Amino acid sequence: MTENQNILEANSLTMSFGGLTAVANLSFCLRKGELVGLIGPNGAGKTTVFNMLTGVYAPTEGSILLNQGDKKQAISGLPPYKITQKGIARTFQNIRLFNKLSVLDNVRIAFHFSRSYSMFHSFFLTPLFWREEKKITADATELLALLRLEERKNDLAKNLSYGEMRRLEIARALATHPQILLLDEPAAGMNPQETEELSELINLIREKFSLTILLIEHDMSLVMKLCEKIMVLDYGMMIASGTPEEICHSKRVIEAYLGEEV
Amino acid sequence: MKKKGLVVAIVAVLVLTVVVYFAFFAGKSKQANTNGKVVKIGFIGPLTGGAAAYGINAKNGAVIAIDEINAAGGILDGYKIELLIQDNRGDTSETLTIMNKLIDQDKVVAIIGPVTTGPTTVAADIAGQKKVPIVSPTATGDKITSLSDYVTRVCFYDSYQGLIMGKFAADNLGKKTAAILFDNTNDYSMGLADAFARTFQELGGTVVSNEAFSEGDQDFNAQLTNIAAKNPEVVFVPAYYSDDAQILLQARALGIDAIFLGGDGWDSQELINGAGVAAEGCYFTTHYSPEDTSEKVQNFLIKYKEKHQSEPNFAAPLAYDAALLLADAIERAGELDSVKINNAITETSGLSGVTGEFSFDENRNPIKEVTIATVKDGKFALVDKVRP
Amino acid sequence: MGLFVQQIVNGLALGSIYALIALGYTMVYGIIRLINFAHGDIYMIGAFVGYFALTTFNLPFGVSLVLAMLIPAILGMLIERVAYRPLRKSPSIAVLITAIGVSLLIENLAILWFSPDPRPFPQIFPNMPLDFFGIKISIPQIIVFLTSVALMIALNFLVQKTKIGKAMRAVSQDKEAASLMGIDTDRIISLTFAIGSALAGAAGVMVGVIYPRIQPLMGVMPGLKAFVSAVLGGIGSIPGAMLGGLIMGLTESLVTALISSTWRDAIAFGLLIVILLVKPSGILGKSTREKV
Amino acid sequence: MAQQTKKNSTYDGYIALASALLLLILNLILVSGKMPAYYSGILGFMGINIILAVSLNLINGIAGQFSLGHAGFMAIGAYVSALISIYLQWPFIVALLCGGLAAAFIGILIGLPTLRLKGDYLAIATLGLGEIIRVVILNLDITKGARGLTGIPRTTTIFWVEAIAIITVIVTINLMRSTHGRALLSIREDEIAAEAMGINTTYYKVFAFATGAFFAGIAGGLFAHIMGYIAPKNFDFMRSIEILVIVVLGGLGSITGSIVATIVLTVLPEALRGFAQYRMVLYSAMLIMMMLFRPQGLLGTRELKVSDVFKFFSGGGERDD
Repeated sequence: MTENQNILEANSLTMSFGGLTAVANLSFCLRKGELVGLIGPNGAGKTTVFNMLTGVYAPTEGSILLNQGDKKQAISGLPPYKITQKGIARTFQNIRLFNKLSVLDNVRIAFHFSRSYSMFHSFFLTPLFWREEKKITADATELLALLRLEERKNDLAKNLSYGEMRRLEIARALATHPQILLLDEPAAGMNPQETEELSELINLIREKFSLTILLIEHDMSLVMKLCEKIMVLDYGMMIASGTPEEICHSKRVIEAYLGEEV
Repeated sequence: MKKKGLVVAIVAVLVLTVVVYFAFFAGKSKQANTNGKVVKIGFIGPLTGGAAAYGINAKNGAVIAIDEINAAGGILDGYKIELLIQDNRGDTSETLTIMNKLIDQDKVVAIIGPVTTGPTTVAADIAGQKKVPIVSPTATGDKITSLSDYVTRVCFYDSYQGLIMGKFAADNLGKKTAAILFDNTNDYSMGLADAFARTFQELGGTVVSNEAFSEGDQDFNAQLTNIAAKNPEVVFVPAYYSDDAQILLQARALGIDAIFLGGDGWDSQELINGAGVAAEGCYFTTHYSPEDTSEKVQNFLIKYKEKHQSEPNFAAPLAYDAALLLADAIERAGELDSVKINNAITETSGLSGVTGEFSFDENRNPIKEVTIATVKDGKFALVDKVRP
Repeated sequence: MGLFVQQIVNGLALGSIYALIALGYTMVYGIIRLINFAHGDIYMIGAFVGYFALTTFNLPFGVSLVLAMLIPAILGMLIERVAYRPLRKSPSIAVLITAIGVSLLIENLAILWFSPDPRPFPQIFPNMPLDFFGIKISIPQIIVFLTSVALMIALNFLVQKTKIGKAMRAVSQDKEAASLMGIDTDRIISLTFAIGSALAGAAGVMVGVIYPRIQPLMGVMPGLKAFVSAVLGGIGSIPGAMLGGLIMGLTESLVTALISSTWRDAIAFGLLIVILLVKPSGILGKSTREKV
Repeated sequence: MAQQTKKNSTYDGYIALASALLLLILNLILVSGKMPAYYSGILGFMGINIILAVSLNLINGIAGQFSLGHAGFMAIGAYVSALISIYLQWPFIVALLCGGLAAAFIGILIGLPTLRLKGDYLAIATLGLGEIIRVVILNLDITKGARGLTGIPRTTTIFWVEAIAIITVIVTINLMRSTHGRALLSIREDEIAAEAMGINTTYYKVFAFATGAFFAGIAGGLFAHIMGYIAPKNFDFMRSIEILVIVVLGGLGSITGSIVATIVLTVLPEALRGFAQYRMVLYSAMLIMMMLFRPQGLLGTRELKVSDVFKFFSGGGERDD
């Protein structure tokens, strides 16, 4: 396996809702270990791309291929939970935590398929149940420690601060053992200090779990600093892609953002 | 805020508990006031819920009888009857609980009720098990008295009435085609409809249309339109009076001029109040006729109106008779022993009540005359009294 | 063929009553997302108000109808103020249980006050059929149908053309935005209850006219059916409620006539489930997509 | 470690609860022979209501699927087990299980399409399904329609009811603590996020529906064999509402809440018996008051633990949800 292998290929993805085309004929590849930024003005179709990649929407046209080892498999049209099980995890732009459950439980839920046991064991509390539950709790606690949430593990998710919620979403996504992590505006609503910490955190988890990360973000400084490659979307079409420097100097990108106060 | 809510909730529960205890002790002290010589009889019927109209009438009828008996010095040399009234909402599981309560807790010697067939089915089983007789005023389901030896009723059973009406339609009225419109969520209605159809066909008639409706229906136009298309000579509607009034009105509005026939469910002043001229000329079987000039009937009607400011429906005189029957049986049994009382009930013969003279067949169904009534000039009129 | 048309006529008369009750459901659901279980009982109260106005007080029909709309309207506002408004921020299921409680309370109080005996509703219009080319339509059926249609047209005018109607639509779209625009949302919700309840009250009188029997539990089944009608037509949509009510009435009438009344409820609910599965937003409702 | 002891005490609470219930049942077995039928009858209905409430709570409170058709499943269990007892004379427990399985089967059959719906729409659809089941029973010959089914052996004893109620409670509580229970909870909290965590939400929704239906079916079987007579009227829409009221009053998602509410709501009408016609008025007024002052139910989403009882008696019983 080489470092530069494509882990994900999206081929001419199109998504239309009724008459409205949110994403048109979009193709791109993610290489293993890459950290790619997906930017574009509001309503450009960025979150729609995430929703197609994670199975929330089935693309109207086009295909998504996931490379695992040697085999390529089409994942477009699969239900979200299957895609998650195949190794793509995500966070949500408008935070979607399990509000009335504890922080720890939020993470434990995400171990659902990777560390599962049959119904029988949960009905009768067999030794296997206790063993597995102990492991799940230990692993979850470890992840929480990594994301500096350990002290809050018994609090309800809805009582967390904004930054903590964003981190918990990341912890939860990591617990599904992803190869590809999709982060939807992880820095939204954060102050510069928090954003700084977040960028360190992203680098840390990327190293630790050898992740491929696709990131939607409006904070340009974060994107420029973090990403090796940037894709720019406007009106559902890719208008540019390349290194941060190339993007900065792309005429089309500047045009697209003109008038937009970012 | 949350704590306040919890406190309020707890206080509410506590207050209720206190209320309950109060009710409990109030009940106890009332017993103490009657100086020992008391016979307890239970009453079970729907005082709330959909069948409440019958339950409340039955309760009122039974109370009138008990008051009369007590005013006349009670039974068994000075024993007063205490009627313990329980609401079963027409529900079978409530009935089970109440049967247990009346028999185990309150130690009643006999029970009047339940009023409707479903609950009586459940009560019959327990009555047999615990050997405490029940006398149902109005449960007409064919099978209920065969469920246990401790169930008696003072009304006719379903197929008996259907049979009489079928005969009346074919023989007395000389009709050849009939339509049936019945409530198929109600066993009473189904029983009458079956028996009517069987008898009418045996006697050479044809049932040209068999339509059903469900409890609580308001609109019978669809069924009546179908019936109108078949143009029958008579329409048999074994249902309760409020449905019947509706059906009559809607039938006349659709231009159906057939003769309408029914069962004891028709017997209420409300039928005429509701249907008006549409009710003219219909026939139905019933237990007694309010037009009956006998002292017993008129006396009952006067008392009922005096006490309740309303006209009784058929459940009231039947419950009255059920109470009379029980009092008579206890008197004859000579002691407060449920088994002996039950024997005395079955041996009853010639006891005269508001709804006729009572004797019982081997299944503890009453052998008494069936009244056939009609509506003439806005009033009920007696047509015939039929003996089986 | 004549028989079939006759059944359609019957269905339309029944359907117009369902439609009147369904309107109240749909308006209340549209504005605060509450299945107001007590709505069927308000309809019952309307019938009783009409009854007492016509019999005890000997008032003319028009006045009785107005009273039978006015008193339920006040009752509807009162219920909203006392039982639902304090729960505006509670989970919807708690409000639903409260609504069930209110429904049971009204029913049982009515049994206590009015006695459970069914009462015959006075016959105001001659109970005779008019013959239209072999199709028999009774005078009460015509009165009910015309009154219902008139009330629905009036309601549509109110909602589409007046300022209050605009405010109501705004509140049902987005309560917070509406209150930012200076709309007193509580007042509008209260008003919605009043209008919905008034229509239910009118339906109660209509039922008295066409099926002249009233009793305290008369609202339970029609209430349920009317709600199904509202969902069928697209909940929150006023033309939807009318359409749903008429479809419901027609279906019931035709099923009873052609199959059997015993399967009627099953088929009515079956129809509902099919609609929900095929087009969850109802026939005339707008579908909304959850934002991810 | 402080955290560790806290966790342990929670578990202790559950274990203590379970053993308290077990003790109760032992007592019941001991006294059931002597107990007046009035009390054992009420306890029987209470047990059946506990099974119904806990199983509905699994669907409504834990998986967050708003179902209003529970009486329908109860009816299937009641009729299937009663018919087996009458015509095949299989052992009681087998008849019960068949009733439960039949209910679960129908639950899966109708759950698969309808569980695509959400919230109030699902509630109305399940209400409709419950009514359809009732109408079908009303129209079948084998069920004897409106006449009702008589001659069911009255095999249900207080022992069976309480034993099955306790099994239901323990199995449900165990399930809630496992990964499968958390999967159900996550669906209640946010279905889209649950899918994103790799949870097959359709599977779990149908699972909750089927399990709830299974226990409701068993409860129906117990009911049929306690009454000896069942009719479609026993399983109408008001019955579903009654169960829902218990669940909401106890607190959606709280198993112990369901138990407490069942006890209150079984004893309350019994206690109000003396008020005859005023009884239902008082009951409904109470219901409204409860919801106004405590809309999240008696216990909210939390469970009552033995330690709470001690805390209550030592004066510090108040805590937040």
